[in-house]
Amino acid sequence: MPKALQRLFLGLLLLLPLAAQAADADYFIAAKANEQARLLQDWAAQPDPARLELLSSLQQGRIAPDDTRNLRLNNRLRGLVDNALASHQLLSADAEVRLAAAQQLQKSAQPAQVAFLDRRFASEADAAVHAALGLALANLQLVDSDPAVRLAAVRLLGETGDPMARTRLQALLEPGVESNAGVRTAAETSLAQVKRKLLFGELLGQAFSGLSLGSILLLAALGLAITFGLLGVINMAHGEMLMLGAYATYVVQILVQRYAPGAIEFYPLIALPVAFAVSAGVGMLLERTVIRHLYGRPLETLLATWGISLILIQAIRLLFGAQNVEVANPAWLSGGLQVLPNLVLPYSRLVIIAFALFVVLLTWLLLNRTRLGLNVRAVTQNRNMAACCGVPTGRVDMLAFGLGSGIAGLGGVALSQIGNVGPDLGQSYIIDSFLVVVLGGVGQLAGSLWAAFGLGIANKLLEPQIGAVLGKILILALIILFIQKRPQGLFALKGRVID
Amino acid sequence: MKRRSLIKAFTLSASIAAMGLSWSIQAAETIKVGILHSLSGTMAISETSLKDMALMTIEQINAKGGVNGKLLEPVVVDPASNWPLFAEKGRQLLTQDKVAVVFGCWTSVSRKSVLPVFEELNGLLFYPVQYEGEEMSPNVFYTGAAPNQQAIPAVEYLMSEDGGAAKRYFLLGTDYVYPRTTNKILRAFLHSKGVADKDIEEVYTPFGHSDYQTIVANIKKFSAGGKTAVISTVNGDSNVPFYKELANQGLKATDVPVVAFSVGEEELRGIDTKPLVGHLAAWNYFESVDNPVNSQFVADWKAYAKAKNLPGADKAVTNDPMEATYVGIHMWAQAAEKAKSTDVDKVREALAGQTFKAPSGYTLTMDKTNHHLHKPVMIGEIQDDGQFNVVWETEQPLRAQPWSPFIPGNDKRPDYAVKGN
Amino acid sequence: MNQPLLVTASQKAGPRWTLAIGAVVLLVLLALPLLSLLPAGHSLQVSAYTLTLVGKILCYAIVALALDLVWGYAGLLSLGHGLFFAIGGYAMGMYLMREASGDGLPAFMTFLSWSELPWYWVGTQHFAWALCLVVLAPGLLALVFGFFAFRSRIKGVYFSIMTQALTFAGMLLFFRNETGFGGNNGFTHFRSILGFEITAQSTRAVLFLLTVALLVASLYLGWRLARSKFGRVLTALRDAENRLMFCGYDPRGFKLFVWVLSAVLCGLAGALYVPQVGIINPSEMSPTNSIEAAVWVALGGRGTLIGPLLGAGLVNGMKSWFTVAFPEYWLFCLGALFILVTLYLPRGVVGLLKKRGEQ
Amino acid sequence: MRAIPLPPVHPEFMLEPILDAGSGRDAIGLGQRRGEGLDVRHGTVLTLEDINVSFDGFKALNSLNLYIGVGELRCIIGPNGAGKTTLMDVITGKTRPTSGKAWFGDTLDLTRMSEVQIAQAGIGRKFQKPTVFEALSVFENLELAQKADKSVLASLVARLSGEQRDRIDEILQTIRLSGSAQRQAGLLSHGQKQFLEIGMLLMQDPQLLLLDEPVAGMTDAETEFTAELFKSLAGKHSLMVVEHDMGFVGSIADHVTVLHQGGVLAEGSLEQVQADDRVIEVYLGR
Repeated sequence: MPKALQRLFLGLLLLLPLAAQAADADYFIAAKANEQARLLQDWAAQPDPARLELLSSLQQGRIAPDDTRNLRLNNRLRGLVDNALASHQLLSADAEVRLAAAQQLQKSAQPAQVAFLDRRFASEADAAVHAALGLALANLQLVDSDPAVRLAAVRLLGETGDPMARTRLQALLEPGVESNAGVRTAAETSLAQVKRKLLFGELLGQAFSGLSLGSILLLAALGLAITFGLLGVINMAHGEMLMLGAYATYVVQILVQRYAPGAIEFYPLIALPVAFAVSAGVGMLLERTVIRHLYGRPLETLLATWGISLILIQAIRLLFGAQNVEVANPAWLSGGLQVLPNLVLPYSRLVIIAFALFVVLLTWLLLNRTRLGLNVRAVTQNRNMAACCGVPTGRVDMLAFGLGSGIAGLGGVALSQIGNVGPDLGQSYIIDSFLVVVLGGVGQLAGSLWAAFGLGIANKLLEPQIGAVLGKILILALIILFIQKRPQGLFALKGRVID
Repeated sequence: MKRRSLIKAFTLSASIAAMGLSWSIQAAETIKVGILHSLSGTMAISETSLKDMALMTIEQINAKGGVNGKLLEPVVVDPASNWPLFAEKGRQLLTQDKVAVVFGCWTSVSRKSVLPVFEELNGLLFYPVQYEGEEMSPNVFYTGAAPNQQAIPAVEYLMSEDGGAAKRYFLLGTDYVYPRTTNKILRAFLHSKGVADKDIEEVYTPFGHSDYQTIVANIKKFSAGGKTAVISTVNGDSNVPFYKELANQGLKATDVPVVAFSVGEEELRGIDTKPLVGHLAAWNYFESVDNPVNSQFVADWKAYAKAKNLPGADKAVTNDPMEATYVGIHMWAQAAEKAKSTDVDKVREALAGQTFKAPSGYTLTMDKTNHHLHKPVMIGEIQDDGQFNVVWETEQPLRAQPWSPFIPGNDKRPDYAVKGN
Repeated sequence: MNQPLLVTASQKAGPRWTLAIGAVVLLVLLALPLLSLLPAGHSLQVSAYTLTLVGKILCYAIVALALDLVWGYAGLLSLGHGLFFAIGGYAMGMYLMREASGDGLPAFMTFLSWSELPWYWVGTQHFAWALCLVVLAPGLLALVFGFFAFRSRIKGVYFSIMTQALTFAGMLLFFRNETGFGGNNGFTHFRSILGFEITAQSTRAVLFLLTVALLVASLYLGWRLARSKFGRVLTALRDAENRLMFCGYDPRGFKLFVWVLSAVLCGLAGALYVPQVGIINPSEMSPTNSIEAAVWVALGGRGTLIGPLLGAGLVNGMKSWFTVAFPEYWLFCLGALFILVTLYLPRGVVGLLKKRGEQ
Repeated sequence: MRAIPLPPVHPEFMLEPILDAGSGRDAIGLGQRRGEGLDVRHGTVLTLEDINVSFDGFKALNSLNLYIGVGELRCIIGPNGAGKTTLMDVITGKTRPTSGKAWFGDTLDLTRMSEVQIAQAGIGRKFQKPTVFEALSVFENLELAQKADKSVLASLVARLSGEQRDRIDEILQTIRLSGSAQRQAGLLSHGQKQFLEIGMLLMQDPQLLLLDEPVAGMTDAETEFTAELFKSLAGKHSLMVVEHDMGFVGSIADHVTVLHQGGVLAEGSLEQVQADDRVIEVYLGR
């Protein structure tokens, strides 16, 4: 269909607002991909409130809200739908909708939309939307024929910390692009400004990823700090306790889906006690059947628990299959918080950091403020004496081991939200967990805390410089050297060595 | 060392079928075929389904009377994802069990491990997985894609208006030979299309890498410089954390599409697909392809999975390497019929130019000289049900170029199989 | 496998039949390669498959013995011996790759556009230098790691964890393609060794004989060490390091010596393993492999010389059988083995046999 | 390398310099230091001055001063937690003092020496819990303790000379274990292990012996025998014995030091010490 005809057709449609929507939809569906794209671009340049419903449906992959047929769009068309929809939403009465639309347009607006944006910019009353529209416009005005408009646009872009602004300004500064000297200097200043802001965002981002990695290490290592630090048991099956926790989450998810679909958003919260109970139960069972016989023979526990870990892995493989299982993030754990234009903090990671700290606090309270904690500490320090004082050492051992395993189960719930859930899940965490515990000082919660965050941040600082692998190796070498200086770890109690 | 053959209803007794010389003990003689896929260890996730697919195909062929009037007897061994063990088990299949042909291997390293054994003993291996090329052994038939049958068309699509007209390319891969070679070829190809080095970023992560925060931040930074596409050769388990991070940091498929070469239906089975929707994959076959051959193929497989009570049978899916296994076994059977023998040299000769109507909806041809299949290329968009929506495909099957013209020195390579390359 | 039987026999002046069995085992091992040279189809012919399988297990037996020297005698449980084994293998592999590629670069390098060999490949085309590397590379690594570890008195489980982390780091490093060792693929497709075709039966036979010789030599070495004052100091070190220190012995030197010796033995075993199985790649360094080696030793009986050999043979034999018969249950079996041995067989199979003998 | 028997030294000679043949040898030099070579011209074999040890704020030793003369037999007593074992740890180099001086003889600064160097210089220690090499035979235990070149290389090629064998036999007789020479040390009774450990100390032929509760778990007869043994050793060696058993202390000691809260509370003969009010207060409470 020739373009002129199409325009005419569109014009006619505009004259018939009532019929427009249905006709648009039919026309859109009938069109080929290329025509659909052109159509969307035209709609974006000349928005019509009547088309709003169609565009929102298109964004959902439907033709109309009540039409359940799936519409197959490709990425390019989806992008254009987003843009056209934003254009239409600028006509909304709701200032928040307009703001979101303006922000979308900052990314996606096309030169053909300048005239429309200009009109909206002039008539916009809300200050925030006005500013956002100004930026969206500025992006397009960099190529305006009027130097004064360009200068204003360049200055405005300098105020943002948007990575796209940097690219646009850089393009402007390419030799032969900008002829006006005043605009060039302004662009240079703006560019420096933008770069500074971006650097700040990047550094914050690195720090955050370090904290996030640290919190994951912490959750993985915390249970180990208890079983290894307090009981002296080298639990190589610790990783499998994490894995059990993650699988418990999976099972809970399925059960909730089947029996209480309404609560599906909160299944991770339901999974927490279940995962704790499953891991702790398995842990206590192992303690009573195997580990109990091996106290005081750490190397033997190491081998026996390795055997246990093999059995657990294979058992899970037979039960659930070798394939990874699907653990979905609920909506409140998807997406992220936009802090700066180049810094998004994913909700799942924020929640995990908070959760890790919460678990540490809980553990600390449990060990220092409860009868069980007192018993555990007593048994750790002098088993015979504790037994004489009437502390049931066997039971305490069992409970302490269960506690360590249960905490690993909690860690498993967290891990299921950011990575794979498969039979080998635990294997990838076991070495790191041991390093955290050794580095932090055995038996020291605070030590584990610092060691985990320290390792996480060090890892993330090194990764951009020398790559993930060399970074990891370098950190390992540093740990070995560090242990030269402080063989007992960061936070060891000094004291008479008992031999 | 007693092998364990999975003797199904159709095999009656153990018998030794040596090439040319065989004697029957009790009943009809069979032709032994070896299946060399890891059933334990890290690769079991992917390879177990290929073993089952091979068994199903063999069962179907036997139901139609076998090959040259003899039934096929599968000999299954487990190399346990242990590369030296592949060579050992390969040797066992060829010398102890005296199989006529072997279907197996997934990773390149496992293929490289058995290759000397097959060349030494003049065995025959069918390799069903897409790989980096740079190999053409007379003892191997490659039924998966070479780079020009997967990677290059995918990039051509990304460059097109429909694919988003990407200007910048972020090549992300797991650090092993397939991604490195593929990316090397892609870089040369991108150069030939006028993409400058500053618009190409190449990053590798170790196996099992699970923390993609830094890399996604880098992709974001890179994509601010212009319309960007990510070409992912990230392997296996690392995909989930990668896509999750991508989605959580707000990179959508409409902004930065990711096209993956190692993500198929089987991989999507264990994944929350929400964050992946809209991202792309390039293969030579998708389960969602709509044609009668494929419908039959998928239905057969689901029925087989249910009948054998395979784990996860209720969610059984087919994928590209499974189709390649299926095609490979049928091609071998046809060639053996044509040669009226299972002798390796005769079958090899008969395989050249062999055709087969494949589930992908095309009639595939085994090339006359280069031991690779002519294959169609399809680009699929991931949907939330774990299937792919085919958004683009080639008009006809492409001939494989195992020696990529984009790698210097390959122009001197012969276009036929020679030992020891 | 006959030397340790001689040892136990001489120690206990026990039954003569153990002596006889030992001699028979050695004879069989020596006969295997000769039988493999018989023409194909001969009823006594030993296939290349059997020969490489046994050869592989013998290499593992040497690793087990080496591990036992540090664990059984000196009480240092290393979970990183796979690293030394693999490094020895890589050193030999470098030579084999050079031999296969002639004057050019090894295939995997041209493939990834390396224009010249990295410095650490210099001289690897000479067999003699490769042999030196086989000894030096694992030896020096063990020396440096051991020096730091023993200096800060890392022992017990800390030592185990550190060695495990070490081999894990090694694995990550060798997986990188930039490291220049072929990444995940490692080295394969060897052609010849010292000009002899690597797939020739005679080459296989010679390699097998060399493995038997190394095993016997390591046994002899272990036997001499165990009977020297050095061996007694090691045992003392294992049981009461403080006492030993207050007796005026510096434990560091003793530990370092046996640690490096053990690493070198592993390296040699690795060097013999690679040409026989035809591939070396970083998965040999995976922590799992090293832990499995510990169970060979534990099952056989640590602190004895024959135990590790028995253990390596038993576990690998079982593995070969199980992975064919019940692939799904092999891990259960291996796991149960770990648990049962530590709970009920602290002295391993040898301990069990001895007890039987004493009754 | 047999010990050269020295004439018994009596307390009245304590302050007189003892000249010996080995004094020209550099005491801080490498190799095997011989007890005879120790420079003890001032008559004290051990000098501890103003020693402080603190563990995370807890003062285990607090400005402790202690002098032990050549050939002296000194008993250290004190309630639990008084710092007795920490004191031994400081002397043997296991614990570094936070501050203070520790000299062995006149020239060897213990705070700068490693445990091994200290042991080689001639200080032997017996642990509170008898510690012997359980997997080795009694004979081998003594053999390892014997004065000899204790380097790695030497032990690889070491062979026992007839003379060394005689010496081991001699000690075996002294500690009454001749009959059990080939028994595994782990199979000995508690008391026998105590004796074996003392025997190992004797094989080392140290200048100064530190003995932590040597008669714990011994029968009366064994205790009596030990007392005699120690008395016969005094003079030839210096001994520092930590003990709770007052009877035993009374039977051997001519000089007793009472430790309390990381410092020296009283010093003198047993009678003097027992008469001291502060000691009574510490032991019996108010």
